[in-house]
Amino acid sequence: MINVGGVGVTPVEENISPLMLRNYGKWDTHEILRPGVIKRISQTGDECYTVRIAMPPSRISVASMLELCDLADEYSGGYFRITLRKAFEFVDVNPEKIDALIEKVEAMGFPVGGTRNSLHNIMACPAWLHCNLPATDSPGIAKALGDALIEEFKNHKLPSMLKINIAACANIEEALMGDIGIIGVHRDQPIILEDEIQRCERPTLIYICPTYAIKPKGKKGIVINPDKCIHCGACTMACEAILTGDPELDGYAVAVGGKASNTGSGPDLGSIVIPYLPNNPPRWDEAVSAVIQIMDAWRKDANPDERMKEWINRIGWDRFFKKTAIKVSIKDIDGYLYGSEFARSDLRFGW
Amino acid sequence: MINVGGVGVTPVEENISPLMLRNYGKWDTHEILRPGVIKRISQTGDECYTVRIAMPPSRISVASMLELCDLADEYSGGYFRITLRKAFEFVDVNPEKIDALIEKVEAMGFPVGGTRNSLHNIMACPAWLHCNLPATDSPGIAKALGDALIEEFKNHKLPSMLKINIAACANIEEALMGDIGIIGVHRDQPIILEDEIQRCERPTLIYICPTYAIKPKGKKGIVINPDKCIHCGACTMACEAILTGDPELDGYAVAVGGKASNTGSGPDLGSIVIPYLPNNPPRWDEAVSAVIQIMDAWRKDANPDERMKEWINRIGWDRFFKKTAIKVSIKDIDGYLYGSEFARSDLRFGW
Amino acid sequence: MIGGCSYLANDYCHKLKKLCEPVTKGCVLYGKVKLLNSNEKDIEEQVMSDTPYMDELDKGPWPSHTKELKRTRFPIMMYEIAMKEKYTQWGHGGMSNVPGLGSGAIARKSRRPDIITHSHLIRVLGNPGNFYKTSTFRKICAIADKYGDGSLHVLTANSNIEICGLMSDADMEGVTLELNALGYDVGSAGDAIRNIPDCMGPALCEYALIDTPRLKHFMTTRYIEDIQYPRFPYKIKTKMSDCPNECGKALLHADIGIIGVFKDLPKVDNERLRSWVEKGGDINWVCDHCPTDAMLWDGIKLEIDGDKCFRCMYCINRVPAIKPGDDRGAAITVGGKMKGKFGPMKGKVIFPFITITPPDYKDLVQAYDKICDIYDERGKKKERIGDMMQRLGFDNFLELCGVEPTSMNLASPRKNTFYHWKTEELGEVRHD
Amino acid sequence: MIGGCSYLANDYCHKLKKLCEPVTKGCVLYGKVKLLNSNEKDIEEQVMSDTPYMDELDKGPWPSHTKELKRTRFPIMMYEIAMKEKYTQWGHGGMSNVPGLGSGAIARKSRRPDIITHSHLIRVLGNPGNFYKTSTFRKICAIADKYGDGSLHVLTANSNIEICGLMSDADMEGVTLELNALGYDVGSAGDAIRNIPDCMGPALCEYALIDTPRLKHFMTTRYIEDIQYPRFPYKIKTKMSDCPNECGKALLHADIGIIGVFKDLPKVDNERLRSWVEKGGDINWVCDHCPTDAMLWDGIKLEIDGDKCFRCMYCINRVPAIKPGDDRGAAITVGGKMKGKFGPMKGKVIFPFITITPPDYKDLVQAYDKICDIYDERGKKKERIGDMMQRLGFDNFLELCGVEPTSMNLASPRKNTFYHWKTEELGEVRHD
Ligand code: SRM
Ligand code: SRM
Ligand code: SRM
Ligand code: SRM
Ligand code: SF4
Ligand code: SF4
Ligand code: SF4
Ligand code: SF4
Ligand code: SF4
Ligand code: SF4
Ligand code: SF4
Ligand code: SF4
Repeated sequence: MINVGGVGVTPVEENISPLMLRNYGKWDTHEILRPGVIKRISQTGDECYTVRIAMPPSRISVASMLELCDLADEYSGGYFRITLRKAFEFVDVNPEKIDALIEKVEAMGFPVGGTRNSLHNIMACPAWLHCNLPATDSPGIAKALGDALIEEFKNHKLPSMLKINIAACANIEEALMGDIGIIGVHRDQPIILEDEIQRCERPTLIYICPTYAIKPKGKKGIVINPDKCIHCGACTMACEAILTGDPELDGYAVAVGGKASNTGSGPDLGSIVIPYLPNNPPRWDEAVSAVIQIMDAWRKDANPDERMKEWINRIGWDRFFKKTAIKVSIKDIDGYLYGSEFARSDLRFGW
Repeated sequence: MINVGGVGVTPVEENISPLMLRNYGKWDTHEILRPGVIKRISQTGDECYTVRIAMPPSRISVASMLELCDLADEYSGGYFRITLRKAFEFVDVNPEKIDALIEKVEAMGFPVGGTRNSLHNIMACPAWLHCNLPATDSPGIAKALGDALIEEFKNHKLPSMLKINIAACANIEEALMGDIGIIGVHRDQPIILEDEIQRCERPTLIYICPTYAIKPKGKKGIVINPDKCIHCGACTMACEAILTGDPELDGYAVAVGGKASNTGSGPDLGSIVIPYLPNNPPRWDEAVSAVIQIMDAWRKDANPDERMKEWINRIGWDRFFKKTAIKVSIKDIDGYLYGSEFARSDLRFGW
Repeated sequence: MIGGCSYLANDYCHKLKKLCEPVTKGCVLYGKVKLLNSNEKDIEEQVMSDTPYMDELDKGPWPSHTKELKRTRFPIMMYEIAMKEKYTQWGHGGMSNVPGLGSGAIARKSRRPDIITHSHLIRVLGNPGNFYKTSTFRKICAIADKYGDGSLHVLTANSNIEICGLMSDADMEGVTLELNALGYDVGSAGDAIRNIPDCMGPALCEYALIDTPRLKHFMTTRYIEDIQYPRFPYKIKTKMSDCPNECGKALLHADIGIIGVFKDLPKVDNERLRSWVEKGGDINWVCDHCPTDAMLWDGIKLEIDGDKCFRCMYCINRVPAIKPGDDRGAAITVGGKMKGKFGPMKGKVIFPFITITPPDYKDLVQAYDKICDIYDERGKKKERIGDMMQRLGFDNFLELCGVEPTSMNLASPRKNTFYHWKTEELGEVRHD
Repeated sequence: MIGGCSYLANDYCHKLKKLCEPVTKGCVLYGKVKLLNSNEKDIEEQVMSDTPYMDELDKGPWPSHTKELKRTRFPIMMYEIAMKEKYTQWGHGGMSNVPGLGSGAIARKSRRPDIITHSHLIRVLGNPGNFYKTSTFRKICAIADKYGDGSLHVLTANSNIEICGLMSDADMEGVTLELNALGYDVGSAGDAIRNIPDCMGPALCEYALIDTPRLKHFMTTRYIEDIQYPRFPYKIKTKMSDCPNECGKALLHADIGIIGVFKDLPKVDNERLRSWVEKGGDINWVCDHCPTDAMLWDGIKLEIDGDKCFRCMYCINRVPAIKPGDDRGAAITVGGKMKGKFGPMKGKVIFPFITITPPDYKDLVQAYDKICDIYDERGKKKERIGDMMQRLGFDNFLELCGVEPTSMNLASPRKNTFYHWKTEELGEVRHD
């Protein structure tokens, strides 16, 4: 038995600069000098500069990481971190060399930006890069969106932060926690490979289907009731002999208004305003135009400091659909859950 | 076959005064001259005065109604109406005789008041007067509350209107639509009269029970699973051989914040803040003190024009329970419906 | 429980005689004599006429239902003992019919046949706007006194008058015939369309938008059969309010709500507003309290931002110079109710705006009939419309109503992607 | 589907040779030669090295994952064909274990064995606060290059590094041993406690309340077995944020959320505030935007009304002179997740405030273990904690956690009286 594991993680003290260690827990205030560059000032007077860059969706090469390490050695004493939105930050950057660092890293193809009221780093799951469950391709959409909205990443020109999260199937909630979210949507019936189905644990399959769409068939097989299947993919995860996804039918939904923080009207999951758009790689025009359509309506009408959720909260859903010119569809109505709290119970209409 | 019915209702024109008919649809504005007395002014300049009095809970004698008719003949040309809160209004009262009318009707035991920011007429269902389903006695509670809060009915001293609705069992929603509501609560297991149960339609019983607590027993009987029964009384309504109610266990819950109008934060059902108080006729001290406890906290802390729902909306439930000194109980949490939207999903605590 | 003596129409005296001195309605000594000890084990009560609980509630400034009952032939001991034992003395009741009709009465058995065996009541359909004149109401009182126990329920929560204490089919038939002669009618009990209450509307109110009193007359006339001959899985309560102030509380607890709304903006008479402000009207307070910050007062005139206002009625309620818009109609809401599988539910907006066009009210009738038909076809026995809608799914119910959903059917869009795709939505499907 | 050839570890070349020129990872001509026509009916593509779709995404100012892949041994045709056919070319994957451990890897089969038969990845537990230094990270890169295909996932949504393109148990064992030597570890896959991400906390942030980086180190050390040997009905994701700004999004989507909170009021340094205002700080704007109107600035000093403030962080975020209170601890939330029977669910507040007391964190550990134990005993197979809580009822779950409910467990009290009364709540029951 080889003994592996049981090691855990290295203490934070080992991975931060001496200046940061000296000022651990003493940070007092911060300024955002320019998009992507944050200056933090400690009670001791010490200052710590970070420079944030966008990262390629989902996968990066060892080669590029080593090049970034070279820059970190030269400009931030070898210290860097990865943000909770998968962006790369040089940490404790030598203040005099900030411009030089920015020039070099942008030349390598890593734009600097993504702080406060800008477009922040776009989060994308692996999808077609390495997963069998996607109904769309998160990295492709992230890249297409990034290219189209690069100026928003590099400037503080938006009413508030714009966080876009992309998940290629209903597994990850990220997309319901972004100001704008994109969620892969399967519309096909899962296909059962009849010869291999016996290898799967039938009781588990029947049990995990949230709508009891899976019924036993014969000794070892199953059948899926098309009227009950909600394409959640749980069965495909539990059994190799069930495949989901169809090139013509797959696509994605667009959600708005997810928010985790407790300011304003507090945290909540986003709401899905476009139930389905077709996949159109490599430039994903439908996704790009939908995001721009929503972003522009928000940018034009929101008050300063008003995130997507707060804007919608103030103007109400009647005005949201009117201002974004998005058509309401029967699919916006929740037929799955105890949907009554999604139906309208007041007469406060925004004609 | 005697032919009855098919008559319908008399047109409104037959039951309103000539002045009201002349000004039908032309009313322009109104003033509340004093609690209970409303002056309405028409575009034609005509004026119509109404005087509103509280009514005895649920039942009134023909004798008293005839005496009120006498007053209506003398002071409002024989015209009167009953409000949507079961209060009696003299309509198109001769303005010079208003004081005389008020003096006489109050002498008969009918206080004048219940408009705008006062305690309005208290609504009560028949309960012990004529029903088999009550878990408490709405008329008795209404009378006890009315006596205790008479000054609030006769004056405009509250931040906004105070509407109290009482239903002696979960049938009527009124209690969830009052600023303060009282709802009868059965806590006993329904009793099955074994010898008479066969007369009931078993399939209906099994079907109507919302929690499938009723199972067949033997050829014709049924059995109720105590772990599933939620005391809704549906079975007792459908079958004479099932009785609900127990003198020691019955009581009532107290709800707050029901609102039908679209102003402020719009309409919503109230929330139940006290799950159970014991029955204590004839003066119902627990009900009176609970209502006063809630009313006083509201009165002290609400802004002008702020109804119970809007007040709670502004201060939040943490502060509501603190200011009213009502103890939160496990029963406040919804174990029946898809309760997750009643659980707290933010960190905005009002310590 | 108390004595199993079942209800024996009309000859209860003989049956009771052996139990106790007659203390019930029809007897001349009613209320005058004590109940002598009888062989029912649980009637310990010796001194019958002593009603301590009721006497306590006779006192106090609020109008007293116990004082009222003592002016009638109501079997007051039923209420006295209820308070003493903290338990209703009335037995099973249920919607029942007036002879010749399918609805209109509540039959009520007593658990204390020694006091009274039963006591029925009849529901008299309330007048439009609940306006009455003494000339006709005196006649209703006379009928109530003649046939009933001399007590009335004025009004019920669904705006009916209940004539109480009827003892026999003959009583009920007599009441109905005399009421019909007066132009009044009965109904609204059982699994029927119930009486359709409305607010006072244009008869007295400046905010009225669709004239619910006249609409009540129209609807009652058109649906009188469904009001008097139950045919639905469960009752249908229809309620009306003439404006979104909702004095009729239609959306909250009606199976079908009809509420006056206006589509355009509130109308501002700036001249009148200036004089109102001069006389001390606090326009700034109102502007501050508009829920959507839609009101902009610059000292001379008030502008309402059409991009923000959602017609909540607040400024109209507070400022005489602001009136509702003229583009008026009704919103139709469905599903309000308290009980059943899904518990208390508010009504949901099905039609945000339909026209209200007397005399035929075509739009309204079409919508109303469609909802009733769907309920008739798909509602299960004893399942209210709200529970049926929840069972079918709000999306499917809208489709059945032929409604193309708009944002006004939504409180907020859904938060899960668990769609159910119908084959026709998928176009041609490629399965290799 | 495409070609049924199943996964044959390590000898795919021979198997494939007959299908096509070797274009897969281990071959020297990799990426240099065209895929000759092969007998697989559906590989119409003639010019193999031509990757039009990927080439398109190489362009543009946003960092390009396709450019990155072309710098690795990643089987780029898997992605090219996916884009061409709008369908993933990867096959079934699942949480699997690193040899000797119960967790730590994702095994991934390919649907195109002609390109590559499989490609596994290993999850490396991320550093506290996600801080790295180049000296150690270069070694991780070396390991990734030596065993994997030279591509990394930096970082996953749950703050792990994924070393990708591992082909065999030997690869995975080698990676793990070399990582362990470096002080790094693997895990966080399968039905285990997953890696516990945190925000940068006191290392860089002025708002930090409980020091999540040190807490992550403690938790990972204490629960390393549960991270590496799955034992729960389904995965447990624990996420931490050092303050209610919630950069870690713990409440929203963690099975168990640990979030720094403070109980007292924000601290105001009025002197510093005055100078901030003098330098143009817009304190009136901030006061207007406090969600509870709790801030009163009279030109000289700011007072925060303790009866209104609910610690939302807004004023602290906007005004350097306002700091979080000192009475600090953590809120514990449970039940955030996306899928399952009840669909997407936010976490619910179970413990509004527990103390965070290094070094043993007694309160936190007690609460955390209790929740895990309840889940272990009562969770069904493949049922997330959120769905279990919904199935048991939030009220029962609180009781199981030994929590005496307060208003802070409530979004709002219930709206129905459908209580379930336990016998012990009823005292002695009288049934006559
Ligand atoms: C670096 C990072 C933490 C980490 O450990 O990685 C971070 C860092 C900071 N956050 Fe954050 N937040 C980070 C992810 C988040 C997230 C999660 C996410 O975006 O997916 C949230 C929740 C977003 C949401 O509500 O859905 C988040 C909500 C906030 C807020 C609350 C904003 C609001 O709604 O009012 C603040 C306060 C503020 O902005 O004034 C904040 C404030 C800050 C400050 C200013 C704190 C400080 O003084 O250092 C930091 C710089 C902000 C900036 O980027 O402009 N941070 N912050 C994360 C950077 C992600 C990125 O690349 O952009
Ligand atoms: C890499 C990552 C996406 C990313 O963009 O970073 C990811 C990738 C996968 N997730 Fe995930 N999940 C990742 C974060 C998430 C998150 C968000 C988070 O952790 O913050 C969620 C939502 C929260 C949650 O867990 O519910 C998430 C919910 C799922 C689920 C849904 C679980 C359920 O409740 O049904 C599955 C299916 C499963 O676990 O059985 C899943 C399964 C998977 C699998 C293993 C697909 C599979 O079952 O074959 C994916 C592997 C892709 C691959 O082969 O490269 N992944 N997954 C993230 C790795 C996290 C980690 O390091 O542990
Ligand atoms: C007479 C009556 C209508 C009827 O057909 O019987 C009526 C009459 C008026 N209502 Fe009402 N409302 C009547 C029941 C209601 C109800 C139902 C109830 O109380 O059960 C409501 C819904 C209450 C709720 O929201 O839960 C109701 C919500 C309103 C509102 C909205 C108040 C608000 O929340 O902003 C207004 C507007 C206002 O008060 O300024 C209003 C305004 C008025 C006005 C001022 C309308 C007018 O100009 O004539 C009338 C006198 C108000 C007063 O009593 O001070 N009326 N009104 C009802 C009297 C009941 C009573 O005896 O007090
Ligand atoms: C008199 C009245 C109470 C009042 O204070 O005015 C009343 C009295 C009774 N209601 Fe009601 N309900 C009355 C308004 C209501 C309301 C409120 C309303 O109409 O505005 C509701 C809530 C709305 C609704 O209908 O859901 C209401 C919901 C019920 C229910 C629950 C129905 C359900 O969904 O399960 C029942 C049980 C039934 O109908 O089977 C019920 C049954 C009864 C019965 C017949 C009890 C029975 O089944 O034996 C009561 C007769 C008492 C008696 O014998 O004197 N009553 N009942 C009201 C007469 C209304 C009318 O004239 O038609
Ligand atoms: S979100 Fe879905 S498609 Fe994306 S990596 Fe996770 S499981 Fe795969
Ligand atoms: S995709 Fe989801 S709903 Fe459909 S059968 Fe599989 S598990 Fe059931
Ligand atoms: S609410 Fe209940 S107790 Fe009151 S009258 Fe209606 S059915 Fe009877
Ligand atoms: S009271 Fe209600 S829950 Fe209990 S058995 Fe009867 S119908 Fe079922
Ligand atoms: S609902 Fe509107 S129109 Fe009807 S009485 Fe009330 S305020 Fe007047
Ligand atoms: S109707 Fe309501 S929303 Fe519109 S302006 Fe008046 S107060 Fe504001
Ligand atoms: S969660 Fe709070 S403490 Fe942590 S990084 Fe964000 S703002 Fe700073
Ligand atoms: S923490 Fe939030 S609620 Fe409290 S004073 Fe500051 S902004 Fe207002």
